[in-house]
Amino acid sequence: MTQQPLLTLERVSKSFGPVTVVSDVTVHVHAGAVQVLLGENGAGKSTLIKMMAGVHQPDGGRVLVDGRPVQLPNVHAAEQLGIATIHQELNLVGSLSVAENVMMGRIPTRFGLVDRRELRARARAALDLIGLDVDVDARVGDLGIARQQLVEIAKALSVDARILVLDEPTAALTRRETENLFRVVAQLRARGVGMVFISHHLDEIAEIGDTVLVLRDGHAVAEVPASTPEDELVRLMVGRSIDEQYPRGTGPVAEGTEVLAVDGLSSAGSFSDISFRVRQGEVLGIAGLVGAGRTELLRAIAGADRYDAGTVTVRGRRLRPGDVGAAVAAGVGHVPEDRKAQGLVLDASVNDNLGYATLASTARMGLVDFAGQRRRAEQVAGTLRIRMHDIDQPVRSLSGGNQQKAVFGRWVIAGSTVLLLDEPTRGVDVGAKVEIYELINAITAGGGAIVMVSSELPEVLGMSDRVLVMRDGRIAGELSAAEATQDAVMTLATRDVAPAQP
Amino acid sequence: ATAGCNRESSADASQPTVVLSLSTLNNPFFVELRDGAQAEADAKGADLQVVDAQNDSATQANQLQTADSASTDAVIVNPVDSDAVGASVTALNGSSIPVVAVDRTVTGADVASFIASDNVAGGKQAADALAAAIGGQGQVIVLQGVAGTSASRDRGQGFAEGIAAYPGITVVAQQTAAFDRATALDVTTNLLQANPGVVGVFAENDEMALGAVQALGDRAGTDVQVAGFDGTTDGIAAVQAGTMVATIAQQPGDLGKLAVDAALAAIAGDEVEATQSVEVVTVTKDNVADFAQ
Amino acid sequence: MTSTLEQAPPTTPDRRTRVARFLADNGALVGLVVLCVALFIATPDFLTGRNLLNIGIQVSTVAVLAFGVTFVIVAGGIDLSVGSVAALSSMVSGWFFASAGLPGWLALLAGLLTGLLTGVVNGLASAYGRLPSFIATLAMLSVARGLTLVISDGRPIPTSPQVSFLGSDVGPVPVPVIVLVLAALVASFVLNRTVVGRSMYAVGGNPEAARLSGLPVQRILVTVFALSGLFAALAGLLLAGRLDSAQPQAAVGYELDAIAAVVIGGASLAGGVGRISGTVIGALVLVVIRNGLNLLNVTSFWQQVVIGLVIAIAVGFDVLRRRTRTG
Amino acid sequence: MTSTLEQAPPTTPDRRTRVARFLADNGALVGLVVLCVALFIATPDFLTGRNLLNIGIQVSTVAVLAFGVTFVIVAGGIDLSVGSVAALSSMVSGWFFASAGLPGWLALLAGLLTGLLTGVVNGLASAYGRLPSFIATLAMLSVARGLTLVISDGRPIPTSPQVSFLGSDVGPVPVPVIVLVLAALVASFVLNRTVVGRSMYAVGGNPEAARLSGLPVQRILVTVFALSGLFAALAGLLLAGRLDSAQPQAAVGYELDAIAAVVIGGASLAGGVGRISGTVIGALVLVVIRNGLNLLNVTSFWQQVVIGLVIAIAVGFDVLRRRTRTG
Ligand SMILES: Nc1ncnc2c1ncn2[C@@H]1O[C@H](COP(=O)(O)OP(=O)(O)OP(=O)(O)O)[C@@H](O)[C@H]1O
Ligand SMILES: Nc1ncnc2c1ncn2[C@@H]1O[C@H](COP(=O)(O)OP(=O)(O)OP(=O)(O)O)[C@@H](O)[C@H]1O
Ligand SMILES: O[C@@H]1[C@H](O)[C@H](O)CO[C@H]1O
Ligand SMILES: [Mg+2]
Ligand SMILES: [Mg+2]
Repeated sequence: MTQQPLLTLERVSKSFGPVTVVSDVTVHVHAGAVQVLLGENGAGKSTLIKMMAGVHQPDGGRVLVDGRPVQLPNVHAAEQLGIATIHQELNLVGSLSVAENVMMGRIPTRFGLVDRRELRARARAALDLIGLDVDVDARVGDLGIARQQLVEIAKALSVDARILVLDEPTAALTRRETENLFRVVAQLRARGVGMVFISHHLDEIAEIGDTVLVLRDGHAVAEVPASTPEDELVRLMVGRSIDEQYPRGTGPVAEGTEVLAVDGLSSAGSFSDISFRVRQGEVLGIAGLVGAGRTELLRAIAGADRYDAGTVTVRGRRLRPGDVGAAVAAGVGHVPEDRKAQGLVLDASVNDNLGYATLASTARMGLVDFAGQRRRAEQVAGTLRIRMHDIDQPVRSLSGGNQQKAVFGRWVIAGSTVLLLDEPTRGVDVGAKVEIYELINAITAGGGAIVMVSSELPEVLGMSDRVLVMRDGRIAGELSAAEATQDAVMTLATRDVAPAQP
Repeated sequence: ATAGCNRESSADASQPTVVLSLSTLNNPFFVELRDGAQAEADAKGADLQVVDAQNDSATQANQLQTADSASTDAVIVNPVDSDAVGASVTALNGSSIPVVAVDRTVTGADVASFIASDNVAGGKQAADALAAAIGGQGQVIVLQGVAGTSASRDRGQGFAEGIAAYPGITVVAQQTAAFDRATALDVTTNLLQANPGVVGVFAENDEMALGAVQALGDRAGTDVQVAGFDGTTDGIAAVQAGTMVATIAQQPGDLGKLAVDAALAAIAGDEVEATQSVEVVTVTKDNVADFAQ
Repeated sequence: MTSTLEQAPPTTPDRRTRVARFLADNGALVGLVVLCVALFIATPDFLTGRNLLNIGIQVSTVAVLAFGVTFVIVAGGIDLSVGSVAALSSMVSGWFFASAGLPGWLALLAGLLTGLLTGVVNGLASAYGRLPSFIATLAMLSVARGLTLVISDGRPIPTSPQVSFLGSDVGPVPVPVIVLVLAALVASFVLNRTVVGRSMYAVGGNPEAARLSGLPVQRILVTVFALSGLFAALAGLLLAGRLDSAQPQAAVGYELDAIAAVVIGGASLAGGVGRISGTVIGALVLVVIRNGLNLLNVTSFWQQVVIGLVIAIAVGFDVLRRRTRTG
Repeated sequence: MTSTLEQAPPTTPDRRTRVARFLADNGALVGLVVLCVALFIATPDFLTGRNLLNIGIQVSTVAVLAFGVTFVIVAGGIDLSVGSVAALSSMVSGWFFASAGLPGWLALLAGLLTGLLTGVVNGLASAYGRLPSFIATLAMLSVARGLTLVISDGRPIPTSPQVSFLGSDVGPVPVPVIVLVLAALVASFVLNRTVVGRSMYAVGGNPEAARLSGLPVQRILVTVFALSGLFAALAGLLLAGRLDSAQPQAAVGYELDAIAAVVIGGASLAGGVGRISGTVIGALVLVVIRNGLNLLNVTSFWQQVVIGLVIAIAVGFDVLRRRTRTG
């Protein structure tokens, strides 16, 4: 790669107030190549790409396009130079249609008016590219987060970009959608598009990356080929090696008592006739394709949504449908799939966010236990290695992975013994994932029970004692830890069974 | 004025400062009252400071309180509400600042003089004028002022008492139009749907009467007679044009002028009449020429 | 405001007919229909052609004001200044005609320009000055009213024949009704068919996403407030036309009516949601109640009680309908 | 309202002193101080002990009203009914004393209960009835005013000695000022120290996240509106005490002042942000301008223009300060 890079960030730095988050980093993006950025949560990856996208302006250093220094004062300026970005957080307008979201900022017009036919056609084409089959007139707010992520991807792909920046696009996707995306990436590479790719799934790096820039604490620590072994990448990234990615040790207590019982749970349009039991010490994984109804099921159990039929019982006590408070009181903790919309109060502090589930239970005579809260929050932030400079900083200013850890931490503080985890490690780096898995182990060792929905199949397989596979809102099958292999799960997940709804 | 702190007034020391606190200026009636007061103050070499309570008793209390702490020699008050203003005037009494009430009285405190027209009497006069115009027969509607204001209460009461003397007349509807022309237009239009046989309208001020005239269109002054209250410029013009049959003319300019005179006399320590009533005149086609400018 | 709580639960829009969709999008319609049927039963005077035209006239001012406010609310802001701007615009128009001697149609134009200008100022203050729109337009509410009083010295000013025409009839049809219909078509066209209109939904629904998609958020906001000012001016001229004069206290407090019409019509103060058809219905709800209560001669004290209850019930129908539909 | 756009950029609060933090959290304070200094230079009457006490009295009603509204706005809602509820509460209290012959202190209690009750109704309608709080409280604005007129038959009612005491002085200190200070302490305590107070921030910041964390969102909302009603009642009684009578038209339009005080004080109508100290400053800004303009004898028409400009500038200081600080 001796040719001139399409885009260079040359020795850029960025600080927020007194905190320097990127310091003296140089990145090159070459035509027809995928530059991977790797680093722990909060290492500065997103900050770096936001300087390419015109969201942030570097405090020091330069941005070069085709070798010429450029200013990117806003997103529009970056777009003009052919830079398209898929940001880590979803940026969609729930009240607008899929088509309008895909084409936002580039709505086709005729005689100055919105050309709806063209709008739909172009959106359709972009969706087809990544194989998303939804009505282009549907409201984006009605889609699940995985489909929203695909809409977000289609949005960037529909730009005829020379440089495409992808910040954790696969975090919310299952293997199938990821493969679709990689197919498109390969096509774009062949057409000479330069790409930047961020992911915490190390296996994906070798699959589509060319070179990897490793960041640690805002500094570039190494630039290595994407073929570098995963162990080595991990070592570069976290400064130590990780012995075991999935440290699930002992299984459930053999005759452990039943902690959670779900019987005949149905909710029209989402899932139907779901029954299962989870025992003390057990991790039950739920696998399935996007749209299989896993999220809805978990929400119903947690009391977040009402359901039409069936019962949820925790330690022999039936939970009132649609009552989160009752579920929390029974020891249930729920990590929702969309941390931004459902998990966090973004403008509140990390401390506050960690404490919401325990606000009332730790209070004395209705007064908040501030000292205790801070103590608990600092402790769990330490355990989960939440990277921040102040526990009172707004959670909005944390990196994506660290925000995810904050949602998880809330239930750790609450001492929940039945954890309903919906994509619990989305966007979390490999090191911190292990911390979360260790916590899962600790909870089960203490007699708790876990239900884990994850689109990351290795995680489901590596951490579950038993796997339920859902398809079209029904349980398509159950696999023991021994039976559960990638193939077995995929077979069940895609086998044609009668759909839940006519 | 008992503030005791500093007494250097910004104005010329020889020029007495009089605060005029009006219930509102969003109404031509009070604008004319202010103009009368201003002209008189200018003529007599007084510094007149006009404040507008925007029809809110509490705002008026605030403003009177502020006047009390400033370099004020006398206060003319046009109460938003006669009862509500009492406490503030008591405080002014305590500071020995003379107070003159204009248009509406002050209850529960001392005033050097009260200058007003009698709203209850005016209401009765309106009833007589309207009854005469419709020959003592038929259905009438009443447009009420802002609910809860003393002007609305008193005129309504006077009109009710007056109209009771005409057994041939029935009041078929009473609705508030908030002393406002646009509201009166809509309310009258609506009332006419329910009461097509109406032959007379009494509006508790001219603004509403003009709204009613607008609603009636051609029927104003022919099929339906409208009587108003205030004698504002527009009201007088409507009487002249025949669209309104009568307006009970207060003479707001005179009210303002007399109030300033009374305030200046009180400052000078002269004798002031405790109550001075300004003529309330029924203006009809017959005498409108005397009022038109 | 409590965005998620107060927003419509997501609808499932597949294969619904147009009629069903219209109904779903215009929740308060059911409330309006119930209200009308009740009034029809209660009084024969309600459903007469004449009275319906009256309602059309009476709704025109608040509806036109509310169209402008719809843009602002869709874009996630609020405009408290529309009542004052309406008054100021008609007063400026009146002044140019009566005192400056401008030809009537130029005076009318001056009125519209006044509204546009105040709107642009609101927009600049909130988009570039970063004032919350509540504050920027509250300030304008006060400033515009003050200027109206200063210009008029607190007295009504007669209007030009062109403005008075806005209050007259063409054959059997009142001009305000014609203006209302045209304004609704234009507003709805802007909101649905133009790029800037669609962008308003994006800016209100998710300003961050709008910005990251490269939409010129600030320019859109200025446009939004400018449109609001323009519609406010039109409403003010309509009102002046009906009264044959520009009143210094015209349209005091109308901002609350206008915002209420938009919200009753299904828009969310959190932004991103709202339609002109809904706003028309919202304005009708407000006007029909008042008309009906006048017809029924409910005493003025009780009227206020009833108006409040009817507003709550009308919107309640919408909430109920949505809840049963989505389970 | 355009949440992200109109919100403060996140602050970086490390190792700032308490004073600096207070300043940062109370942006409009700079505006207020500038305003006071300007008035001090412009007129000797401004900075007299007597006038400062007057300002204290004058600010009491709107500040106490605004405390209640602060809860609602922090929790992401809005309360338009506070002015009417203040009037209704004082009227009910007056009626129980004058017409029903209840002992004065019981009548006072009845007034407070009235406010609490109307607040609970607002809360139920918005939390369980799912009405947008704008609509629920707009309906209450109308209903409460109507009931006030019905009860009073449009006439003022004299108040009990206990209520009149609220308008008197204790030694040199006016009772409204004492009540104001106590109310501020209580409100601030509730908002900062209690579970329900802290929960309000969560509910306003992200109701869905609050709900999924197990917070009883609906009960919190009812509490929020109940508190707003209670503070409105207190404000109404203060007002009645100052006027020695319950007025049927008391506090008309005060809702806008109260909301403005809260927003000038730095709260966001999008919810999740706001503090009592900010609200006090916001209320002071409003009252000090009016007081100052009266002292300066600015003509009443121009006053409105100036008031609008000063509000915009006071909040503008805050915006400017935040922008320069975060670069
Ligand atoms: N607006 C901001 N204010 C203060 N700190 C910020 C802000 N934005 C980012 N940071 C901090 O900058 C650091 C880098 O964040 P960044 O989002 O770039 O991390 P990342 O490498 O993308 O992490 P992740 O893998 O979790 O997405 C984090 O510690 C974060 O808290
Ligand atoms: N093609 C489709 N179009 C519309 N709705 C669909 C489609 N496929 C599935 N659904 C519905 O979507 C819902 C699934 O919700 P959701 O997407 O949250 O499930 P999930 O298994 O958790 O997947 P995700 O990975 O997206 O969270 C079900 O109600 C299902 O009926
Ligand atoms: O006397 C005045 C005028 O009639 C005005 O129209 C309303 O308020 C009254 O007090
Ligand atoms: Mg990131
Ligand atoms: Mg899911």
